[in-house]
Amino acid sequence: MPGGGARAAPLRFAIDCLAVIGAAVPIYLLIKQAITPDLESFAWPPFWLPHHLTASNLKSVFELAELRSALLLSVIVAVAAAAISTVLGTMLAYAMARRERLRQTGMAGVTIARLLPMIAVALPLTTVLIRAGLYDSPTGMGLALIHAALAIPTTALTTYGAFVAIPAEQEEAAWLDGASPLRVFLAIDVPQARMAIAASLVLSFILSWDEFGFALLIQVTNRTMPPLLYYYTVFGDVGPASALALVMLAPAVAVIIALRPMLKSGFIAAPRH
Amino acid sequence: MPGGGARAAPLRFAIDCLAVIGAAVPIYLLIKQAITPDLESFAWPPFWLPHHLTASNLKSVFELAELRSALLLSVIVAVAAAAISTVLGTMLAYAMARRERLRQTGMAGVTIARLLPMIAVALPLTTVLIRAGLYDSPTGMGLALIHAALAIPTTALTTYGAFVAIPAEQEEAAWLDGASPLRVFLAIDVPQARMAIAASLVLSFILSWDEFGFALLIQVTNRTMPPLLYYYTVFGDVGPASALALVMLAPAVAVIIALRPMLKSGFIAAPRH
Amino acid sequence: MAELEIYKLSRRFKSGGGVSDVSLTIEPGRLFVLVGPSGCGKSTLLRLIAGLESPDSGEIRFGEAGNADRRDLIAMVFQNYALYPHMSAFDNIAFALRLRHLSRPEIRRRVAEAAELAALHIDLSRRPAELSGGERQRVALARALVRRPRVILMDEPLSSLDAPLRSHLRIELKEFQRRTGRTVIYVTHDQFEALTLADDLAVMRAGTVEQVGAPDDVYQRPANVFVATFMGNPLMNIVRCRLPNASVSAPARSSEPALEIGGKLAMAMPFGLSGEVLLGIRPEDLTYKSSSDCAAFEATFTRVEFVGPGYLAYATVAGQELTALLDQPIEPGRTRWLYAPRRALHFFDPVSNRRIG
Amino acid sequence: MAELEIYKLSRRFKSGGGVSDVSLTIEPGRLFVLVGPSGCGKSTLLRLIAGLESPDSGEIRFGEAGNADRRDLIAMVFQNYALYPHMSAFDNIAFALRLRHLSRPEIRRRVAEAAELAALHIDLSRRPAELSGGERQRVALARALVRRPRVILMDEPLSSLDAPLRSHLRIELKEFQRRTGRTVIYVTHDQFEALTLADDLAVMRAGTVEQVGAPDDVYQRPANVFVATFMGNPLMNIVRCRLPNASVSAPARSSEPALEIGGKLAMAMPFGLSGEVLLGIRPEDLTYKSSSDCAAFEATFTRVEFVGPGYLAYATVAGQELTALLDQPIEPGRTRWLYAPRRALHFFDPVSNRRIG
Repeated sequence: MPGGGARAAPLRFAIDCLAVIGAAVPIYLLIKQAITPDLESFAWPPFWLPHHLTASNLKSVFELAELRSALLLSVIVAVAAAAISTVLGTMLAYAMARRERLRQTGMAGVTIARLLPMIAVALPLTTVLIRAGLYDSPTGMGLALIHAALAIPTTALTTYGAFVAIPAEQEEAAWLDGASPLRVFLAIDVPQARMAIAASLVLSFILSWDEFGFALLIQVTNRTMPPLLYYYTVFGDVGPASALALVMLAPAVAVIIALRPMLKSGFIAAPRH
Repeated sequence: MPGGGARAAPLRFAIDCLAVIGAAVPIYLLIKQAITPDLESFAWPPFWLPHHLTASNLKSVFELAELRSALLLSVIVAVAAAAISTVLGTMLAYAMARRERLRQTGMAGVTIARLLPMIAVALPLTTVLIRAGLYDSPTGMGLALIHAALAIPTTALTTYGAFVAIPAEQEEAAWLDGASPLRVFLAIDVPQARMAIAASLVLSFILSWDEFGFALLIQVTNRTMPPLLYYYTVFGDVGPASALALVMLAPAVAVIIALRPMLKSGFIAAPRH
Repeated sequence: MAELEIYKLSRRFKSGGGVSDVSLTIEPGRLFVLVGPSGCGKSTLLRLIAGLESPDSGEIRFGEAGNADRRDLIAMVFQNYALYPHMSAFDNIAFALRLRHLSRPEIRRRVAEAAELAALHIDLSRRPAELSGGERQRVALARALVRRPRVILMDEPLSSLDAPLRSHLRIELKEFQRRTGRTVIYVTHDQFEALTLADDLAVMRAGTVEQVGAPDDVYQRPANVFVATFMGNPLMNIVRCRLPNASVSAPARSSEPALEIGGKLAMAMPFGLSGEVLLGIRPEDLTYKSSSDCAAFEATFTRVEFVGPGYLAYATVAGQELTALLDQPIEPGRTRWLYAPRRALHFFDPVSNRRIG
Repeated sequence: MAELEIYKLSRRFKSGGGVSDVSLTIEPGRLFVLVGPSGCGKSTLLRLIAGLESPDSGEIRFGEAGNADRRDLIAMVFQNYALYPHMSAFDNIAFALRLRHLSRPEIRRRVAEAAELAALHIDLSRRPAELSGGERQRVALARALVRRPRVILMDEPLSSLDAPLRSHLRIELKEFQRRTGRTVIYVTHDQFEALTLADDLAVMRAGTVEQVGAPDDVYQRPANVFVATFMGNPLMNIVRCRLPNASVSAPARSSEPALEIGGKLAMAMPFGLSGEVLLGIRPEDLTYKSSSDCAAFEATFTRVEFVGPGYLAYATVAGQELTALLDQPIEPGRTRWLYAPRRALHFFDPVSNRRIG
């Protein structure tokens, strides 16, 4: 819009700043808290620059046996949840993209799943898990299954757009070339949806990695990282908690750095073709 | 794909069943647990039909003063979070839809926000809230602000597609008709994006209503519904906890019933034009 | 023996459309064009032939090939070509051969052969997105050819291209068909494309075939009013008129009225017809010049457009509209006589809309 | 006084495109068409006139209106019309009036007046999605008219419609312009639309204006090779040939070679030119018939297409390609003489590509 360029500039700048601050401040504070003694964190007025440095927080956290087992369990749960939800979500998305009737049912299911408060559903699911012997499992498989179920709407919606964007004619051409329906799916559809499938793996991994409510309810003794972090926080150990939080940020930061060129397209958050 | 119809049928049926069971079973169990004595809930083998009925769970929950204040606080927090995040998210989405450079920055920000584990960011945010005097606020405004910030990526992505779908020519036509840029936004863009704006209100309300981790950390004495439900669950009061969970499901069920005709389009979960 | 016989084929959709009771015979080595407006069922018919749809009733018989797998007999070139975008041109062409587990050297040999026939002289390691529109068409042709099908089906392969490329690739397609000698069944909604490409063409409407024939035959002797107005641009004029009861066999002067349109039409050439008829005349067949054997119309002009090679003049003849493509301009409002030679007059029954005489 | 004077206007984009140093004068009450291939800058020029873009340099002067707000002088009809889909037809038209705080009865009166002028006779409470393509165009025209602008800009309003509707609405647009007497500046890439619609037209290429004139003038006397081949379909033939040094003033027989294309062209009509030239001939100007004042070409035919009203024949003349639109078919491989009358020959300078003679 003419004139809009000049008028929008301050707004644009403000939002830019907001975004940068929103992302950078928490991480900065985390790092600061992780490397300064506890007292400094709660000083008022706050010190925006760390006055005293300490490595004790990081050191004490990494020496904890609890951390090592929680980290391992979190990784196992998140990898399993990502794999299961991506496989099922991809299949659901493909079926939704190719069958009108199923698309409507699927979309209704996904919508309902996004609208239902998970914390309210947690209770009966916990009961079911107790019955199935998956409650507080040392391998975390109960939690992994729940996380996988939670992530299916995300993985389905993430890959759905990619399958919709593949013209039916390509599948027909492959069928006429002599391919079976399974071969068509594997040779024509999956390779073209690979970016969306990768995005859904990343998103469902982070979703499980970050999930707190079910982890707290289900993994009561065999803890994953989020409950561990919660306990440290509640006990007021800000320094070690910050160090733990930094460990939790690591995979997200790794993904962000690895996918830097793709961030601007927004493809990971909202794949569209 | 020819032949695909017959082959896909069992898969399709299986997925249909999975969706129905996934949504219906937890709700059924909740209702059952809410109206039966505690002992029955943990019986093995489980009773799939309630043997004894009781109204005591529901009655005891509604008589609790704690419930009334938690419910009120949850509603206040969720409404405030939905309003704030929808207004800011809509503005961000509009700016992203109309300015190429901002779209890239915005998408990168939204992607990073979706990838960062919130539980790890919780810690520094809590420190900031303590300093700002919004920790454990009786009006829940600290929590509302955090929920609003959490929901902005969702509200921005939900409305972004609607703004992108409005051709720039309509805005140019309105400008040539004599409208100011603000008038163009309010008279041309907002009315056309109203469904997406409504969807983003619903989604951000539910997101706040359901959010557990920050609520637990921040509202330690002035509790909202999710922490209250957590405590009941952890203390093993399955009956009252189920009754509470049913109350928490109410707004979601109300939205689902109200928007029944729109569920199949998947518009609320993933608005696309 | 015919390449393909379609016998009483029907396929109806709940949403409307489809084909009803279509019978056609397609001879080997011909470029057979199915043409009609959108929704006429031409694409459904093609998809039925391909086996991408199943008929409700009726049969498709492949002549000599008998009962081999349909997918070994035919290949298809899609609108937008439907190339596999994640594969190189070579892999696109070789896809069908790999599914058949041919040896590597054999695959290389047959891909090279197909590329040669499709006049595809590019680096085959490039992907579709890196190719021009013409190169994509040639990859699609090579992919269709590589399995050595008896029949190649083409579904509006040119419709999404811009005009100059379309005209260039149309010529290339025709030459490809001549060179390979394959039977080609080609679907289009564009009457000009149909006329210029076809050896034989079938004009379809609302699921049925209205006329089958050579292009000049269909254009010069349309079987009914629909075909007459669908084929040709600008549209053929259709005017309602009354023939006198008595018919004279000798040619008469154009001033003698022997055929009336509200009393304003003068017709030089009597004819074995009488009563009310629909008269069709193409705009380009109307001129200012009379000849010995022609019809004459007293036309009042309402509007004239310069169209480059001539002037498109809109006129009324006894309250009915008439368009003429003239080589000289005329002032709107003037009245002049227009003439059309005998061979340019088409008569149709006003009830059945079928051609008569 | 001119409605609009454009003086040395430039606007360049980083991505390429735009306009360079364009000067034009547009007279009041005329339908002025800007035509050119995509990317030629015609839309940029229109948007500059509308004020939707700002020029790098140069000026646009509105004649009598002087220095009023640009948005009060002009209105625009967009491609796809850009109607507000959430408003009724009435609200679409009334939007500009409401912004100006007119009274309700005044708004009703002016909307009714604009609807009348746009021949919009529908229930105005309906929304754009409930209207046909033609009705939408009329709503867009009424919306443009209701502010009583001096100039209406139209950006390819017909380009996204199918052929029959396009031809119908083209005629309606022309009548609308005549009826309202407004100055209209119309952008199109379609040479046929430009020829049939324009009072005056400007042919653009690569950001500059190649020729301005009346449609028949531009078509019959193209200023350069680009205009010659852009206007007209099928394309004008351009062949390189050599004129003899001596020119004879008397007409000669067609068998006397007076103009050579590799020794195969015979030219009957001497001419004040010599040396190497580019000769342009439209396919429809080539015939089998010779006349007293014509050029002759010995053509070997390679391919013939039936195109309905005639046969499009591709031939070679001394190694150069020639296309002719003939009324009789010919066998490929045969050699025949083709003739073109003097008035159908266009000569261009081989270096500058400009028209000569």
